[in-house]
Amino acid sequence: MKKRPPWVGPLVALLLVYALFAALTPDTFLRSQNLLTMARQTVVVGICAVGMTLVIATGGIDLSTGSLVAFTTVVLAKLLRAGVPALPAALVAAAAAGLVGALVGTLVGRARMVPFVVTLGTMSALRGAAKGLASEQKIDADPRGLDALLSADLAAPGLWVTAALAILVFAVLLFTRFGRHVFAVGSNEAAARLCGIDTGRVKIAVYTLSSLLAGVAGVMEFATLTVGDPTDSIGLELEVIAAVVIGGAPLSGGEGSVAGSVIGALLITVIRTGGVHLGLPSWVQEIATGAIIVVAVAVDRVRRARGARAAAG
Amino acid sequence: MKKRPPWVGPLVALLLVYALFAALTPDTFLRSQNLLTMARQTVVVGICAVGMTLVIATGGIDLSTGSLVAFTTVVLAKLLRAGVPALPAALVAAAAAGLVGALVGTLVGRARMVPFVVTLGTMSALRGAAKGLASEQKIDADPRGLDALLSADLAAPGLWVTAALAILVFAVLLFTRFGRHVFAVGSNEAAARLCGIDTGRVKIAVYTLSSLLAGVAGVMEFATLTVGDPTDSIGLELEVIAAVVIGGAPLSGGEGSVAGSVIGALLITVIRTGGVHLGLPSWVQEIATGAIIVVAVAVDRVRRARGARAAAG
Amino acid sequence: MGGERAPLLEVTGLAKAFGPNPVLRDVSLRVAPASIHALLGENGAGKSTLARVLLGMERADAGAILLGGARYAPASAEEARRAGVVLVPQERTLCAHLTVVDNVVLGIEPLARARLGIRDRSRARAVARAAIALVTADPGRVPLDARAGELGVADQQLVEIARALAQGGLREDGRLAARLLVLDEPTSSLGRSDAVRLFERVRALRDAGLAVLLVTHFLSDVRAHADRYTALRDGRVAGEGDPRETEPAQIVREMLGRALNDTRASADTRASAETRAGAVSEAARPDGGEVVLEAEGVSGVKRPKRASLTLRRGEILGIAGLVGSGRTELLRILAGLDPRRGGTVALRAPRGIGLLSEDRGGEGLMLGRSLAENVWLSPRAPRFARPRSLLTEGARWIERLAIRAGGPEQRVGELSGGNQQKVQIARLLREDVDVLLVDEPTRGIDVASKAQVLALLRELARAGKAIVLVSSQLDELVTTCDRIAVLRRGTLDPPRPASSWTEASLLLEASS
Amino acid sequence: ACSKTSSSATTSTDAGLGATGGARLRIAVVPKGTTHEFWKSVHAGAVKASRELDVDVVWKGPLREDDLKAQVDVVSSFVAQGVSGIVLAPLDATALRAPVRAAAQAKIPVVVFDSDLASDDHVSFVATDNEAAGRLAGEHLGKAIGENGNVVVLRYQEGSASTQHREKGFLDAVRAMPGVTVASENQYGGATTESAFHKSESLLLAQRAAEGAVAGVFTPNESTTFGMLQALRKTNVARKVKFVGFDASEKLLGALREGDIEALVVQNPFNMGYVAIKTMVAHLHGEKVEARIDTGSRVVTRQDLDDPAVQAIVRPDLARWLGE
Ligand SMILES: Nc1ncnc2c1ncn2[C@@H]1O[C@H](COP(=O)(O)OP(=O)(O)OP(=O)(O)O)[C@@H](O)[C@H]1O
Ligand SMILES: Nc1ncnc2c1ncn2[C@@H]1O[C@H](COP(=O)(O)OP(=O)(O)OP(=O)(O)O)[C@@H](O)[C@H]1O
Ligand SMILES: [Mg+2]
Ligand SMILES: [Mg+2]
Repeated sequence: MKKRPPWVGPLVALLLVYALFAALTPDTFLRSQNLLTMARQTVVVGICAVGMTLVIATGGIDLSTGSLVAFTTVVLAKLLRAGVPALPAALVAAAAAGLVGALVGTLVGRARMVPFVVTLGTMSALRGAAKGLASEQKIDADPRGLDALLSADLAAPGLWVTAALAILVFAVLLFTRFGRHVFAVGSNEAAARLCGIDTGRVKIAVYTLSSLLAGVAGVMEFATLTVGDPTDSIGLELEVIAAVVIGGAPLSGGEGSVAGSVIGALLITVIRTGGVHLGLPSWVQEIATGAIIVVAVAVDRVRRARGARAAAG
Repeated sequence: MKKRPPWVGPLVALLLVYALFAALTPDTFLRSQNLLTMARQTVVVGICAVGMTLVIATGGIDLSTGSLVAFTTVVLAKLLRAGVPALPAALVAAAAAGLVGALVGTLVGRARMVPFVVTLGTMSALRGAAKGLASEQKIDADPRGLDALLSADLAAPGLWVTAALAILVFAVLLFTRFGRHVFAVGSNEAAARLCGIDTGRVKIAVYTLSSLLAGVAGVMEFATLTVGDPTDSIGLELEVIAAVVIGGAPLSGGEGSVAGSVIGALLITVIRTGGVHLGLPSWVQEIATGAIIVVAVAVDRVRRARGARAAAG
Repeated sequence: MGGERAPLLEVTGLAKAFGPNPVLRDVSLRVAPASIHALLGENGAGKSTLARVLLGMERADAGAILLGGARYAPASAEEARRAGVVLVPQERTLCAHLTVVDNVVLGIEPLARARLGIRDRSRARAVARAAIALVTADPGRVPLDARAGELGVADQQLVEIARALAQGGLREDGRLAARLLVLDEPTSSLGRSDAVRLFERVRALRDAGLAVLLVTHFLSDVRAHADRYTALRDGRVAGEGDPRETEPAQIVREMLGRALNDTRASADTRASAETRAGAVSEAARPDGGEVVLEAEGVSGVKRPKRASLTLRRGEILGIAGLVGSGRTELLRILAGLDPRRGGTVALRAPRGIGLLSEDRGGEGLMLGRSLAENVWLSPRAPRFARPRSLLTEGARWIERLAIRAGGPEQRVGELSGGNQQKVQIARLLREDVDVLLVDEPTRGIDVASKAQVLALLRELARAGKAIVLVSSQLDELVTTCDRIAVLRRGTLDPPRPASSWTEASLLLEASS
Repeated sequence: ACSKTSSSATTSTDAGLGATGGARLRIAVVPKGTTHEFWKSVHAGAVKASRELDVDVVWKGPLREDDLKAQVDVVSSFVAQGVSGIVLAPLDATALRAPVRAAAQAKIPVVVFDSDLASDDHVSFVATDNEAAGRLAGEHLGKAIGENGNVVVLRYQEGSASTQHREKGFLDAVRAMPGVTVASENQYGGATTESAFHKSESLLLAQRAAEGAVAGVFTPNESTTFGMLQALRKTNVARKVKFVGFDASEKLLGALREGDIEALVVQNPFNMGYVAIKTMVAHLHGEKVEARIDTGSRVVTRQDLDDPAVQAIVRPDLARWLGE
């Protein structure tokens, strides 16, 4: 009984929505420039969604993503202003984010606290820390070439880094023991523990990894903004979680696919960009976005249910 | 095997935090005026948290609360401008919110869609609808006495409405068959269905009720601001969910108490107000808020774990 | 006698398939009123599926059902209940967060003020107490105000049966308003005395006019209590008759399509003198294998109170005890899963220790993941795992344990109860640990598989593993173990050779 | 081929519909937000200019007034679409640099308005001098409280440059008065009215405004002003505390008339929108434009509220231009 991968549904939705906008505004929407722009606009949500896939696969959730991205841009800007060269500064900033993730993971994995609460607290605390660190201002810093990360062409290294990270995590989930353990923890934590898996360690690793990815996303965000902005990315976490859920992962854990999450992130970007190209008022776009999210997932549900029955028949 | 109610932990946390701020700024924090202000500031989150308790008890989640509140303020302002008297206008506005809830409930309960996705879509769509309805502006309307709902004294009807609603829902959960079914659905939906419970109907009722409560909260919000503001209450849902989770309800469903949620809402207000009274910079307040949320829940966890062991021994 | 009367339930030509796999092909069945009708068959034969169709939880693809002569095609459990059909499902379905009382009266809550929907708590309590009193000799054992999730598996099973009785319209005089009670392996996790009590009740209900469809793997129970049986094989009816007039070997042949070649495997049909002798002679292997596990004065949070044991390579140590005596908790402490209050545990096993859980849905398996993944799951697995190799491994175990599954990719949650149990066993075997703690390993598996699993355990012991076996099937302990110790209210007596025990003496010792 | 669904009010193309590329100019205006009255006026001014000059104006801002990333995305999308020119009110002085540079590289000129951009790539900067406006507020409040007593500032939001300039101008002005003490200046009202209201309420209590410990209050934008106004009323200290706010909306003007607000500093957003489009079109027609154009600000009190010059600023005829 070969199963269709979970990301097929979202992919179909993505293609349909894309085709819709392409048909409505062919002269602007189909430009290669627009494709590139959409790709660049998906980078931050996409990278975060890859990390969030891990978290949600363990049955957790991370509400601190937006704050973490903002925090990273501030740390990075501070480092650049202090004269640290671009690459080490970016690495240190991402590592700082990873460190926060390790702390969150320890609270979730060892102290067995609820991820929602821990990351809700972290969300607020990190936002405050970012503002404090930035003296409540945007921090202007010479990007020292980091802005080329997301240059406006296909050679933009940021795009390739994103793709590489997604493929890496995809492979880790699919081909390594750790990947199996991630799903095991989310599917039935008691069973995982019974099998001798150190579920706490798995969670620490997952939150560290996903925060590290949020850190990388923060570097990308800085590459776009070229300032460290403590008020950046408010609400980003919901968008990221939406991407993962649209990509087919249930919040109850035990499932999820990197491919699906990336497709979910792309779908959100396409809807948003398409709205701009159509010249729809913002409020119409918001209504459309909401409707499309619900319909996309509903269609996927129906399709899957029918698939199960058809496969059954 | 009598168990301590789940809201004892949050209550202790609330009292501790309250005592802390009272000790630090006795001359302003302890005034009755401040108590009243804090009570008024808790009204909106509190009413929403009462409804969210139902939703979370069924294992669901509602991300549309903030948008729904904003939507209600807009509808109410429009009605008032159209010359509808205060009471009918308020009732119709709340009922409109309830109607949205019935729709959400139908998608969740009948079409068996994931609450996170449905309400995420609703959140966006309702925000757009509110903006469209309000022509992307704040709608100024003569409150026609609605502003007295949250007047600055103990007689403020809004406070008593809130208390009455909380007690009502508390009683419904505790004493009625419907209340049992809510917890049964959240605890084990298959079991509930096996026992002949129409789980879909329970969910429809729960989302309708909670959205109706969000509608009432929207009326209160209008009473405070006296404008219909489509950009109002962004992110309110997270605060509401936080209140419920701090109040002892796990997001996995099957548990939750109205008392705990209200205490959770109060805790958030106290932390926030206390920070201002201390004159802490905003960013320090945010860090403190995050830390206190984590610590409050952590302490409760440790206490409960110890309690469980003691009860077992 | 039963066959002559108009049947209460008449199933004709029922078919049901999941995906490409037909589960029920052409099932016809008549259940007479006021009778106990046993439904038998191998794991995965389709028994539970049939039960679920009767309850409206699955829709049949073809066929017709008549209940009391009228067409019957329920769309939900609620509809079935209104027609007078109730079910005790095979897998546990309780609301873990609700109290025992709330679980028993779920969906039929007595109301004090009907119009306001306000519950009548004292009446609910009375209903629950009465229902539980019907199913256990020791009703005090199940605290009415405890949350269902805190109960042991056996007590949960009792609550579930009580719930079905209550929902079937239990009346003051102990009679049921329901017409058909479907019991899917009700005794698989019950101790002997509870099972006896349950069957007493079921017979009384039968005599009061209720029809009972009983799914079970215990042929002895079928012979002792059932009026008729139907054997399913591969979704078809393979035989039926009066169990008292049919040879057990004949029934087994109908179920399996072949004879059971290993006689010891009919452990269930009460160990005969010869098989006992066989087991003992097998156990008479060179004694004094190296000690791998030594526990001294172990106590847990609640149970056990005091347990000491020494386990050597090459032996199977049986632990007998009544339900609630703390056997499961002892195993969990030995495995390091539960906190130890006192005592010492010394493990000298380079390859470690593994536990087979009695609660396969709760903590034994990842129901949402594939069979292959479940079998493969281990911290000692190789660091890299190609999906292909996982599947090969899964396929190997499907063959080795004759697991009935669509393939290694199938979700474990879609397997029949007995096949899930086999997946759990496969996982433990694959891990290849030195010390195996097995808790109720034969729960819910069919006669042939039971024989196979017990034979496997003996084989493993011969190969140098050390095994602790907990089972509520005393005959299993007597035929399989080398030594048996009895756990009584949390205190473990020193073990004695299995040859010095009989089922009767074990039962006497455990309940003394 | 372009089946444009031109819909109502605020967004989308104004003036002649269905222009597909070609000769007609299509100018994108990107405000910081869309809901505040302020941006409505800017929009109206822009529409007025577009009608006079016969060009299309596409109006689109980020969904929230503090969403920097969204604004960057909007600008990038316009660049990708290839509009004739972009008129932008950057949410940040540096963050919008990259998209503006991308626009310049794509030969799309950019006029910056309202808040400055640290860049050489834009054609002109059309705005109020915020620091001067803040000073105006400070001087007026100082006079109103007799240059004596405690003053409270509720800031708008961390990292918002234009309001920070106003706050700075205000603080510079009042700190120069020896009798005035700044009692609190480290609290932020946040992006929405209700967060500003809650903050204001607590702040007034904490500073004991009810006992007369606060002489004056300043808020640097519309949402904080409105939130503070409601809080002053609710705590019964309106009028007792002299309150100088910023920006104008119907509610604020009403409160000014009633006396709950001492004075409002208003910019001329209508003019800003008008001048910005004019400047852009002039540039597109190859004319030379000024690098910095001030659109002015002034203090409005109850006395000069009915002055036609003031009315033209605070109540531009939105209906006429936005078709509401
Ligand atoms: N939801 C499902 N999807 C796919 N296959 C299923 C599903 N439910 C049951 N099956 C398959 O149907 C077959 C019959 O299952 P069923 O549970 O009826 O067996 P059973 O006779 O009760 O066995 P056991 O004695 O082990 O309980 C099994 O092979 C099982 O894998
Ligand atoms: N989490 C818990 N909280 C409270 N009581 C518990 C809990 N787990 C088990 N118990 C109780 O502890 C006692 C011992 O349970 P245990 O499961 O070890 O018994 P057992 O001998 O293995 O019997 P069983 O056949 O039920 O498995 C039982 O009375 C059970 O109800
Ligand atoms: Mg079965
Ligand atoms: Mg047990």
